[in-house]
Amino acid sequence: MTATPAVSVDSLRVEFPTKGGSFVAVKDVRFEIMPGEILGVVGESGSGKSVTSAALLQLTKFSAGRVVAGSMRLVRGDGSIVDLRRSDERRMRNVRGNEIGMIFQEPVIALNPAYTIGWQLSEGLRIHKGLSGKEANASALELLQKVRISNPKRRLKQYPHELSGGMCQRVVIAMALACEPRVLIADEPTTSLDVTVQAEILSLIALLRKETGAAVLLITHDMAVVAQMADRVVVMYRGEVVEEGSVRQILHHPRHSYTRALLAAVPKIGEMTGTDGPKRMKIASQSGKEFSPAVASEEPLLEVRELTKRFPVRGGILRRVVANVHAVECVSFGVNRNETLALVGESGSGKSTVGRCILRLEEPDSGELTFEGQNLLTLSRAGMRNQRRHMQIIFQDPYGSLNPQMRLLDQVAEPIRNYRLDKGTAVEDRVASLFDRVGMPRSFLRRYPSELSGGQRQRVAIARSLALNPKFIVADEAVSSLDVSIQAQVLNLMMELQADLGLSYLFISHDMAVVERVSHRVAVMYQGRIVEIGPRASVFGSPGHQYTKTLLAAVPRMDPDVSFADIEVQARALPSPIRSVDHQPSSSRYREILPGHFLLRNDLY
Amino acid sequence: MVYLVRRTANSVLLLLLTVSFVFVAGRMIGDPALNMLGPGATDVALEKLRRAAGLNDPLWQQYIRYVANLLQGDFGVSYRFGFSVLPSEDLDSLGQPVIDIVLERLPATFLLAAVAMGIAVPSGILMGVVAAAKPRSLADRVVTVVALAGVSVVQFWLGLMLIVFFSVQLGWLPTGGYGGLEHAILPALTLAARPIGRIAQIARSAMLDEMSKPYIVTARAKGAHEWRVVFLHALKNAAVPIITMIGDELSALLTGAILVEKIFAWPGIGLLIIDSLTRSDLPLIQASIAVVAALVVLVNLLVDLSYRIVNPRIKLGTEN
Amino acid sequence: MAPPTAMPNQEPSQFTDSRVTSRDYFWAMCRDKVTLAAFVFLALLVAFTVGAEFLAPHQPTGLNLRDRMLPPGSTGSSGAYHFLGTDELGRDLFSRLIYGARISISVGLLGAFVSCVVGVVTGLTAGYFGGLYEDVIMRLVDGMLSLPSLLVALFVLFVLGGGYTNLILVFCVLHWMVFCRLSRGLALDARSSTYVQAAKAFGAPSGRIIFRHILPNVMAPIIVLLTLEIAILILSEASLSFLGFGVQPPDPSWGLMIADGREHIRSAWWLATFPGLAIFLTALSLNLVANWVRAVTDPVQRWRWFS
Amino acid sequence: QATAEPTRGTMVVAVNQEPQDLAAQGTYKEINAPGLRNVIETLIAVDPVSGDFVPVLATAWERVDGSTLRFTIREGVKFHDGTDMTSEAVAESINWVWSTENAFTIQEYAGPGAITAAAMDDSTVEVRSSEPDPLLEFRMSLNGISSPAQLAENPERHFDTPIGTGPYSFVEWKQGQYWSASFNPDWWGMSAEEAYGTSKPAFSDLQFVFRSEDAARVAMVQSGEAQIAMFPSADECGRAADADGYNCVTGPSTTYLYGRLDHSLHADERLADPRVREAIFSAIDIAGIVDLYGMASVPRGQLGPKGTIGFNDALAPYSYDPAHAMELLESAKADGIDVEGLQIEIVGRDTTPRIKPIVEALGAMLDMAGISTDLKVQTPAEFNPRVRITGYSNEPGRQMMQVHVKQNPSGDYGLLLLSNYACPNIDDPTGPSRSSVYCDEEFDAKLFEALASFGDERGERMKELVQYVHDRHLIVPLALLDRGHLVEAGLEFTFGTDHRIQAVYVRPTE
Ligand SMILES: Nc1ncnc2c1ncn2[C@@H]1O[C@H](COP(=O)(O)OP(=O)(O)OP(=O)(O)O)[C@@H](O)[C@H]1O
Ligand SMILES: Nc1ncnc2c1ncn2[C@@H]1O[C@H](COP(=O)(O)OP(=O)(O)OP(=O)(O)O)[C@@H](O)[C@H]1O
Ligand SMILES: [Mg+2]
Ligand SMILES: [Mg+2]
Repeated sequence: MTATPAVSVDSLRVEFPTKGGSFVAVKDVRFEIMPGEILGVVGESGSGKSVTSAALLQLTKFSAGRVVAGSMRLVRGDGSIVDLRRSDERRMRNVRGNEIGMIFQEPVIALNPAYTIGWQLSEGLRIHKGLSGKEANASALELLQKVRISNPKRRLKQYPHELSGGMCQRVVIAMALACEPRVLIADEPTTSLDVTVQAEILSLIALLRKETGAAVLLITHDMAVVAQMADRVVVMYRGEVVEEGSVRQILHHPRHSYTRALLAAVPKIGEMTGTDGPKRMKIASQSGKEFSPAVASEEPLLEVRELTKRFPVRGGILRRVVANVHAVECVSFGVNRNETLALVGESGSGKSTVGRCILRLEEPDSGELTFEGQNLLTLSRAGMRNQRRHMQIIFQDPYGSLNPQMRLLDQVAEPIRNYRLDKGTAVEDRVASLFDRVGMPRSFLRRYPSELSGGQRQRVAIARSLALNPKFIVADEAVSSLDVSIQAQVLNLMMELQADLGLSYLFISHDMAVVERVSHRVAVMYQGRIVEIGPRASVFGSPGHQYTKTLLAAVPRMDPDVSFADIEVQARALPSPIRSVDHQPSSSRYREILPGHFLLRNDLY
Repeated sequence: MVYLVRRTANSVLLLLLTVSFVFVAGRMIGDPALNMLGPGATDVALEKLRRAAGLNDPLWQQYIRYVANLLQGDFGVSYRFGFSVLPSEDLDSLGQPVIDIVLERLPATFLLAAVAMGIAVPSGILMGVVAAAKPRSLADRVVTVVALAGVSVVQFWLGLMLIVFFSVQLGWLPTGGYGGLEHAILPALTLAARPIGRIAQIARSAMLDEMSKPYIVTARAKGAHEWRVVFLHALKNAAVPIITMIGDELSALLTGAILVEKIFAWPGIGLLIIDSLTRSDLPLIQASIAVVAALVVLVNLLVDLSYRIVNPRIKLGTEN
Repeated sequence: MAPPTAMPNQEPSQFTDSRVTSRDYFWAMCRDKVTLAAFVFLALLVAFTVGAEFLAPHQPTGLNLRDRMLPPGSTGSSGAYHFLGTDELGRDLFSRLIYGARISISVGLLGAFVSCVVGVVTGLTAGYFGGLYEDVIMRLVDGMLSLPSLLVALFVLFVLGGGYTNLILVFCVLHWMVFCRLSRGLALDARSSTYVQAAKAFGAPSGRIIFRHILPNVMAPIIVLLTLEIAILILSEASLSFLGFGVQPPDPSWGLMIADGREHIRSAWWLATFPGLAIFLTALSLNLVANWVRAVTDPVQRWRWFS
Repeated sequence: QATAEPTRGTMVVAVNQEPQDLAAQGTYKEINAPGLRNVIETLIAVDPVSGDFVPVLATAWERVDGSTLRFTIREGVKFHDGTDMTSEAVAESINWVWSTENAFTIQEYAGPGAITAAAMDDSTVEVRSSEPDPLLEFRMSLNGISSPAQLAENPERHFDTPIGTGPYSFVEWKQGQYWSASFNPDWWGMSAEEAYGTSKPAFSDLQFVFRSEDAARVAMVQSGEAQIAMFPSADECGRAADADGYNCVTGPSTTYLYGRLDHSLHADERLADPRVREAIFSAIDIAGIVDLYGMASVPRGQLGPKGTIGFNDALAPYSYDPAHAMELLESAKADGIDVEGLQIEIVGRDTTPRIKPIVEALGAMLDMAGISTDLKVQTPAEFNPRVRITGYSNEPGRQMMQVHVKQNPSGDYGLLLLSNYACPNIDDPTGPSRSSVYCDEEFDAKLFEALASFGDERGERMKELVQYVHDRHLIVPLALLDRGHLVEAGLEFTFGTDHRIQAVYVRPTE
């Protein structure tokens, strides 16, 4: 390569002071980015990706981080070089936003809630280019048009909370582009967004790279995103670069064992084409004994009929209900014994609400819930409490779902004690065997949740749900917040338990690749309704509904030959599930397009 | 607008309850006439006052009459004058309307509150911001301890010490009384100690919260100067708790200046309340407590309204 | 495929030692000199308060008219040494301060503690159950909070008469709402938290959820508030006693001692100065401790304390 | 006489409380409205130095009989509102102040009969009491003469806008702050030979500033904000000797401090035992209490100053003898009286100056003699009802010692004996003896004889009664209070036992 890199980093080492001495977050990291190139940085959580990018702008010092070794250099268009490690604060301020732009992970909170979009967009211009208010405003408008946001003029006067996540991300991108930087750092720009929105944003970044010729550092933990976006890839593990190479080379011929394990643990959409049942994840783990995933039976366990749940929106003098959030609208489905039904759909489509209504953690407005022939909705409080022995729930958040102030032993034992299933030491024995079951060492019984990793916590949460020997478990995004490797382990555990204990799952997820891997049947939710439901192979193989198609198309693939830049997407406002009080929705009507594969006939788009 | 109406309606109800409480409780402390006139009072005098003030009627009648008058803005007249000489046996024509007495004291109270807040708000915010800019630095520690000291000091004690030092030893400032700005300085300083501490504390913690938020990193990544990050980006977001605290402290100033007003003989509402309590002048007690409560309600309302200005997410009238 | 050596089954051990033990708290406190001083002061205060009979060099009441208003460090006529001098009845000021601590601190402690219990129970249940019950409680709380509290206290004490018990009673009536509002907010947050949802799902009864699951998790802010309230009540007691509505002589409450000493502020400065300092230091220490507890229990800030 | 204009500006006086009102009747008692006599004058007054009556608005007066006084009114005197002070005006003003219908607090000093006045001619006014009244002159030195025109036109202004004849005319009353008056160039005293006071008014304006904090009043003089500060503490008064800018002047007052122990009526019966009472009284170190007040306060054996009709030279304060007290208690105990069970409630009113240390000291003294106590300082609202017959009859078995401060300016023991020791009538809770806790027929009989007598005979009878009550240990007189004022250096201030602040008695020293 003859061209000079826009940024070059060598032997970078960043440390944080902690109670046990310095914690080395990044060590010996080196990479270069050419102008116009996208360098993907992957690695699991905590591997030092964000710290590296923050160090480039000397932002680590604001959180007590110190760059203790290495060099970071920015090469300007005219060939002059800025030493990013040793420059003083004044020099750095000129670099930040001006020569290096940054796009952040969570767009909604990366924007200042107290100022208008226009103000924030033009701030960089006012600082660096000395533009007056008017000129800056005009440029801000231009920028918004550049990121293809709808209604850009109005947006200028709006506040961040009035915009959807996708729109906020576009604003953040516009902000980063404001001063036409030579280098763009995008730190997990789409992690918190729905896949459809993610596709829009990524295609936008790819497009803008082409237009501006900026060097892009794209940080992500999603291998598929890297595959479709990056030219070259850096793999980080525990603060170190373990592998670097072109995207094809990394995907097809990974050299480092970690990279290989990472690639193996990622469920790849489309992999399962042609199979029916779930399939265990391809990882080798100590606890993972061989098993074959369960085959669903035909015996119905749970029957949900026309479930509806609305949340009132109050306002006015008397806090009267002025509108309703139609969170769940006329949803019907069934789950058989030993079966996994996946519920997919984008954020806010009502997936969690369905799950919670089934356990009556939320009271449904109408509908019918039949569990083992028992009508749940007519049960008294006590009756329902009894039923919950057979139905359990695992939550997304492994940090929040355990009580931080209780020992693990007590937490897992609590359901047993609540239902007086056992007494005295028998309880402890039972908890210990549950720990064995989920692959947790017994020595952890007396620990507190804060001493556990995310994966371990999720195991404990699963152990707790198993304590009552349930027949049915709602897994609400149970693996979404875990790293892929851990995620694979937990998924395997769940499938193994299903095979061994004959459990049924309602598996709520937005990750289509995971869903493809674990489910027997799939239901797609959109705006509170199930728009499509059927056997997994059938839904993935021949999606019938427009929304399902969009969803599947938006899922990033492990294929460097498909580029996001090829997809032209226009930002669309999320359809709101808030309706006026007198809105009378029609009931859902379905059409069977394939055996057991139903499609919603109501028009929602 | 609708929100304002609702708030006002709530407030009026609250005020009415307060006043009723004071009315009923006030009548439980034995014979108001005797309390008023003292043990030397003759029977004739006592009976005259009772008759004129309607104290012989059943309590519920007195109460209804009181509330009915109140709704017309009539708080009654002070027992203070005219209780012993009632040619027409008509207290109303002789006594001074209590509301006039109370309103006459308002400017003094306002002046004091304004000077005290004028000292406390800028210095408190500045201290808090400086401390939050460099957590655990020397400046932060100093600010923290000074702020806590302001909160912990015994107000009336501080007032006495200030008088001894500034008025007596140095002779720089008057010892008390009402007059120009120089009269207000010592009492205002005494009163400002606590709000300075409180505002500095809340500003510090609110700023610390805000400074750890992602949008701060965004601002820095844009190349904004640190003062811009602190004063433009963070401070505006930290404003809601700070304004709440300012409102709380302002209410406390309007009501809690009793001790300071007493020590500095500052003729505000606090001093009036103490005087009317010692004189057992029930109508005056009722009116002053009502006016003070109304002021507090007003301050709360202003605070609510100002939220909207600093925080676009807060919309009046909608919950959450 | 061979098991990748680089990928362990469980995550790195950085999680295991991030838990803060009581030892860490102890050391963090020792490193912070100011807070340490506050703790030591409060500990001494408690020791003196509890053991006043043994630790006070003299009787707090009684009189010795020959030794009136001796300055600090004098020796009285009977050879008794008066560390902080004597008051106008010749009583040892230091001993009176120690006994006075009993009154001032017990008013603060009892008032704050009872308000705390009442407020936390109502607040947690209101926040957890919601509905009409919550509405009623919160209306009450909002209403009472917007009352000028010192003024109402003054008025109520004027009606009921001052004194130790009435003082505590009034404090409870006027201060439970702060605890209620705080714990209701905490309960609201906790109610929607996943661990509470989970507890509900595996059949824990409401009482258990509120007091076994929620309460321990919201203890830190409540303790902080409790500490602050104790300081506030000690200061309020002083103010009310100063105005003559507080405790009655000869109980030597600190506020009363300042009130009595202020006549002699120039001739016998120690009479008002030492009780003033005692209140100040106590309130300051409580505030410092509250501040510290808040800082070390705040997940965002705490790394600063343990680094 | 040349009219001398005042040479000084404003005299600021820091007074300890805001007046309840500024009505003419208030001139009787300095404590009600300090300084009011600068505006409203009386017919006659007590000379602060000699203690004799001196002419003010009356140029001469004579006793017609036991119940009548005849005054010759000074001519050419005008009220501040410009109206003439005629004899009708004087009579009307007297009738207004003393009217039982009006029931002013001055009734505390009412004699045995109702007082009325009538104009005899242009310059003569006759004041008559419905019963023979040896103290009628004294009473006439109490009531102020104010403009009847004001009473006719705006009676409500009578309370906050005094219109008198004095050397200063009222200007304004800023509630909560001060009241002020300015020099009245038309004052009759400017041209009268025998006008009271030590000089012509030296100040052009007067301002009475209300400062209830003792320390604040003192500070005002120290910092030069005020020329006079009322009632500093003894320490401050002592320190003034070493101070540059101001002095402390003190003098005896008619105010005495006493403790009254519940007796026979409704009281715990143990308190009727003479040994118990004597024990309690002997346990009190009166000299020690006096020391707490400081200045030149003196221990007392009786409730009035020397010179009072009935003053008994033979009476010494009760002697302090704790050993004797314990002996007495032992002997009472031997007779089966439950001495240990006694618990004397010592109660003071919080408006009384320095009441807290006094109550505490009394409590400690009784404690040392082995008598247990319960100390209280109460607000007037609590305290006042308890010291009236209706109040304490509600608390049977009471063991209260009320600690009080009272003035006895009348120069006669009659009123005092009547109100403190005569048997109260429970059915008449407003009678003159409404706050007495003692009932003794023998005493009452003697008292009413004494009250009806005049001259030396009256003195002798009273003396005997004073001795009588002293021997029965009913009330323990503690001190006759000496009070002081801080005065700016360069000013000389003369005042009598009533401690009135009159500008004409404040003179710049040359
Ligand atoms: N301010 C800080 N103080 C102490 N340690 C920190 C700080 N910031 C980051 N670290 C540590 O540095 C390591 C790298 O963190 P970094 O944020 O770069 O991870 P990441 O790869 O971006 O992870 P993720 O995918 O979760 O965003 C982590 O172990 C983290 O705990
Ligand atoms: N307690 C509640 N009160 C009011 N609205 C609610 C409540 N819970 C959920 N909603 C609304 O109901 C809708 C569906 O929410 P739900 O949590 O079921 O979505 P989801 O599909 O689980 O989304 P995600 O993928 O983000 O978890 C959303 O619009 C949400 O805002
Ligand atoms: Mg990161
Ligand atoms: Mg969800």
